[in-house]
Amino acid sequence: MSVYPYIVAAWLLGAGLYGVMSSRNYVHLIICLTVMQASTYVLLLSVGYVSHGKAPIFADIPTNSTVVDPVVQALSLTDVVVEATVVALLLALVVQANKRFGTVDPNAMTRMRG
Amino acid sequence: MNGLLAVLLTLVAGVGTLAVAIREPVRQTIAAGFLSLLLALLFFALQAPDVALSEIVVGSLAVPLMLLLAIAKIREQEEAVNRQPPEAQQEGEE
Amino acid sequence: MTPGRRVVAIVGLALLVGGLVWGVTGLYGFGRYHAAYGRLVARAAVPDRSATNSVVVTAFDYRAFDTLGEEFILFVSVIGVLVLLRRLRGERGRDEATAAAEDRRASESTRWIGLALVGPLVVLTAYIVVHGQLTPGGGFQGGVILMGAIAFVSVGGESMVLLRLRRTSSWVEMVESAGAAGFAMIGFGGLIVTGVFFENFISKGTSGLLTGGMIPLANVAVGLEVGGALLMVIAEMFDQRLRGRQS
Amino acid sequence: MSQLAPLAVAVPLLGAALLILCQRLLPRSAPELLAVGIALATTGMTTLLLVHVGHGLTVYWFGGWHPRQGVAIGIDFSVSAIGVGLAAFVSLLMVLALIYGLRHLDVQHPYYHVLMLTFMAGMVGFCLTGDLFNMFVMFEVMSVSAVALVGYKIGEGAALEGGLNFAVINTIGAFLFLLGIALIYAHTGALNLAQMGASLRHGGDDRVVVIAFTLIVGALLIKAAVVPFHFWLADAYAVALTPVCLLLAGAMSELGIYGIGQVWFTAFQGALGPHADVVRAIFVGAGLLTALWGGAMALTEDHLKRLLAFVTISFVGVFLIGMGLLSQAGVAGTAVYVLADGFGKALLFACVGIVQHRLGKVGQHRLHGRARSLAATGVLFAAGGVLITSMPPFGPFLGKSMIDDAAIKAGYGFVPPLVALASALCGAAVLRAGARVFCGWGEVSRDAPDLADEDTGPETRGSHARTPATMFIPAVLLLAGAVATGVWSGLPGLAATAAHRFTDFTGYYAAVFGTARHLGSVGSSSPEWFDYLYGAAATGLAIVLAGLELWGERVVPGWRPARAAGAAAIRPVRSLHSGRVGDYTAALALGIGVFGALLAATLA
Repeated sequence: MSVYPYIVAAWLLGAGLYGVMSSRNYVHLIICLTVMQASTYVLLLSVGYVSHGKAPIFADIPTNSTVVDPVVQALSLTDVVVEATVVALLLALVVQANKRFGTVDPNAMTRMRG
Repeated sequence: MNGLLAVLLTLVAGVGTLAVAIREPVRQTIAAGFLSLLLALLFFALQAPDVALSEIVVGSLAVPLMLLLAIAKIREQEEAVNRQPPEAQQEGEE
Repeated sequence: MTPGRRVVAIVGLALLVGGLVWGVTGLYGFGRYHAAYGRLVARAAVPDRSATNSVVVTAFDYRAFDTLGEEFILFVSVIGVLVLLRRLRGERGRDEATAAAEDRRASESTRWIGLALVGPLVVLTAYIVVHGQLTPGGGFQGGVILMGAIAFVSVGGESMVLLRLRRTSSWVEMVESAGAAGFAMIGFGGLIVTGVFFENFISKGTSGLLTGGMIPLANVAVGLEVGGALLMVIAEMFDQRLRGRQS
Repeated sequence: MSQLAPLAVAVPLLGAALLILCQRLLPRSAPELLAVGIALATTGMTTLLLVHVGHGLTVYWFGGWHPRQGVAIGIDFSVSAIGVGLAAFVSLLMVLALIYGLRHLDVQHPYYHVLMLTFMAGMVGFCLTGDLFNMFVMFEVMSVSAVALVGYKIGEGAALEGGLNFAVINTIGAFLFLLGIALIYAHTGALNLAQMGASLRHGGDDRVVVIAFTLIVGALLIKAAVVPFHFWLADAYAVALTPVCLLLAGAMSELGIYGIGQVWFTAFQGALGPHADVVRAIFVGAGLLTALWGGAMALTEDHLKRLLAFVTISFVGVFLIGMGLLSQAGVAGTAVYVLADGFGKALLFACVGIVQHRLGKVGQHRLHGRARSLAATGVLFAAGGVLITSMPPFGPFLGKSMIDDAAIKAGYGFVPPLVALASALCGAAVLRAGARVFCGWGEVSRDAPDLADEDTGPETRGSHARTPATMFIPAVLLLAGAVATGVWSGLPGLAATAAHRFTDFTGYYAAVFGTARHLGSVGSSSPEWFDYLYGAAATGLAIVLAGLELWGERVVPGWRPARAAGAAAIRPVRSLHSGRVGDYTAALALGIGVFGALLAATLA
């Protein structure tokens, strides 16, 4: 039970990856990527968790209290920004591809093959 | 690990799977927004309020907004395509 | 998918996820965290910077250079979206008459509701941004909320605000790039004043709003950058939606 | 002097933001001139740093956050000669690419230049940083810029597809990188590479370490485009603007290889050192597969840019062999080879860009004999083709012979002939293409054109009647660079010393955590007689193969069925390049999974 959060992270990665592999719609594929990204948040924050720890914000708690890891939280903040940028860029490409090909099916976009 | 965390983690895994399993873009966007909300709750429970706030605003606000606008655009395009034959449509064989 | 490809997909997925599960089960149990780096940072933030939010101190001071990179990831992605959605020759733009008609369609009441919401949201944003070093929040969250405020007003008031915004997008672009440049300038400020890039060169204070030295300044820069960036992306997407309509 | 380290990244970033901020105030031609100026300044800064670093290691702590009690609290740049040398090479290529791109379409507004500057800043930062998470951030700055640059020609369907495949696969790579960082941070409590390495030295070979290594190296292998993670590269490099191709092919793939060396020698060497044999075998095996796969694909490719993309993949395989030998000699050879070969590949792309500028096409069958008037470009192209076969005594030969010697020393005697074969395949593909396009020799290519050529138009504005100097001179300079790396006799010794520093963890740790230690210079071996033999054989084989391809059917009885059999054998491999992102993702998962399983098996 003590590794349950890590398993959830692995599960989210697998689910998202499965979605990307089998996707027939680029919008769906992008959402699958955000599910994979959720896996990175869950893993980062759960490895930094301390049982009965408080948030590492010392506005209301004494400075010697047990707190969870602030570093992984700072890393996760960067990760959230990456999520927004990935979605924005991919959507821009998909909207253009749809204009061009009249479809958002990745399997129909195979001008380069072989 | 306490019960609240276990429940939230299970919910996140479940809704995450759902967001992959749903194939209809608009409903999927709603599922993804809901996933972000659950993630934010999980982050609060994991004592990460900063990340939780960011996740709420990005995951349930900015990203769904972008997705919905793009979906609307794609739908319009598809309607236009259905009305007139497209100039460069690719075949999706196999 | 052909059967062969499906086998590759399933075997690959099983190996990757299986390997990950095998790996994480070797990790310490949940809640037994003991990283030296994180502990040091959590202990040092308050004495070092008189600021109480050690996450923000980590992001904007100890690891400010990461955040510089992060701001530029966002900045570049906006430039990328502008490049990828740019109008090619021959693609018809939306004329002013249609735009005016769209504007008029926005009903008076939704407009007022929108405006009524903007005020409090801007105040909330400002609060979140400037208290970043003390309580949860900061430039990043504040910036997104500001974006959300403007975007939701526009959803309520049909396309009104976003269209205005699109027409004045060079302003948003300037705000956004000013945020990115500003954050980099804070790094240069450290270099010029103390001789070390990103050295916190402003008085750290003792308590209250003006603590953390450069951190509140950095929060404002990030707020401008993030709010401007997301607004640009949404406005650009919105513009795309309108562009197709009359063709 | 060490102040230059942060400036080499911060100046291009600030410049990029200011170009947007002041776009209304600047005259129209200002962005391109400013961009060239900033790239030149970065080249100058990194070169000065390279000279300053010498045999040592310059460490720069951002914000003045020096470590406390052996724990790194801030982010450091740990500038080694290998890293900053690569950074200097990247920024030099950027200068040439920006000059080369002055005539390209649609690049008059500042966005293109902003993207190029941030692209360069990301690459330079990646080369200099000593912090694992900062490596990830720089990796993303570089990827996000590159995605926008690859998809830049939004009017062409293939560019959008290439951009999408690139973006999806590299985003998955980024997630794997991040998961690896989370695991290794949990295990070692550090993000600083030196601190991580010290912790792992005592920590042993836990399975967490194995999986973290798999994920991080897997992400870098995706970036480097090693088989089976290479599919996106062929799609992306074939469609990018030519000046962007110069950088992608000349530098970006190599950064993935550099990253693998960096994380191995600083962080993971201590823990996984006892299993180095297994790691080495995996890298050498994957490298050989990549080298031969890329060569075979190049030989059956019609589209010139895609052909060069496969050549790039083939050489990434050789780089991986060199770095994957995990030895000082291997790193030294790889450094020289990356430098020389980077010039060579950029030169080839530059020549194709000139052909595209003049004739508006990039398919061999369409260009057959049409470039006869471009004699000077043809000579440059042929020179590039000969260079990449590693003909003695030029730069690529020097690098390859160093890698070969290192491989033989490590007990991989079968590597040199196979690498020579791969170089011959690539060289033959390039020479054959050159003969067809510039001389009209042989018959019109019958390889199925697999990238629809109809929407590949000219990328440049202005008159297409002559080759502008801004395109031709960079190409000449690239050739000069490739030749010079071979002629400069001091280079192998410098590379050997730099590689000694790069592979020495004790010295690295000491430099990062206070006490700098002076490392003496190391001698390097000069090429042996058999190296000349391999080099000459590869060049000869390339010329023979190209000749057979052009005239074999008429001259050599039995060539036609032999070639048909070869084409049939390669067809299943070609069909794997389906253009479908789902297939690519499946191959990616399988590749990472097998890599992890092989590593894990050695622990059990």
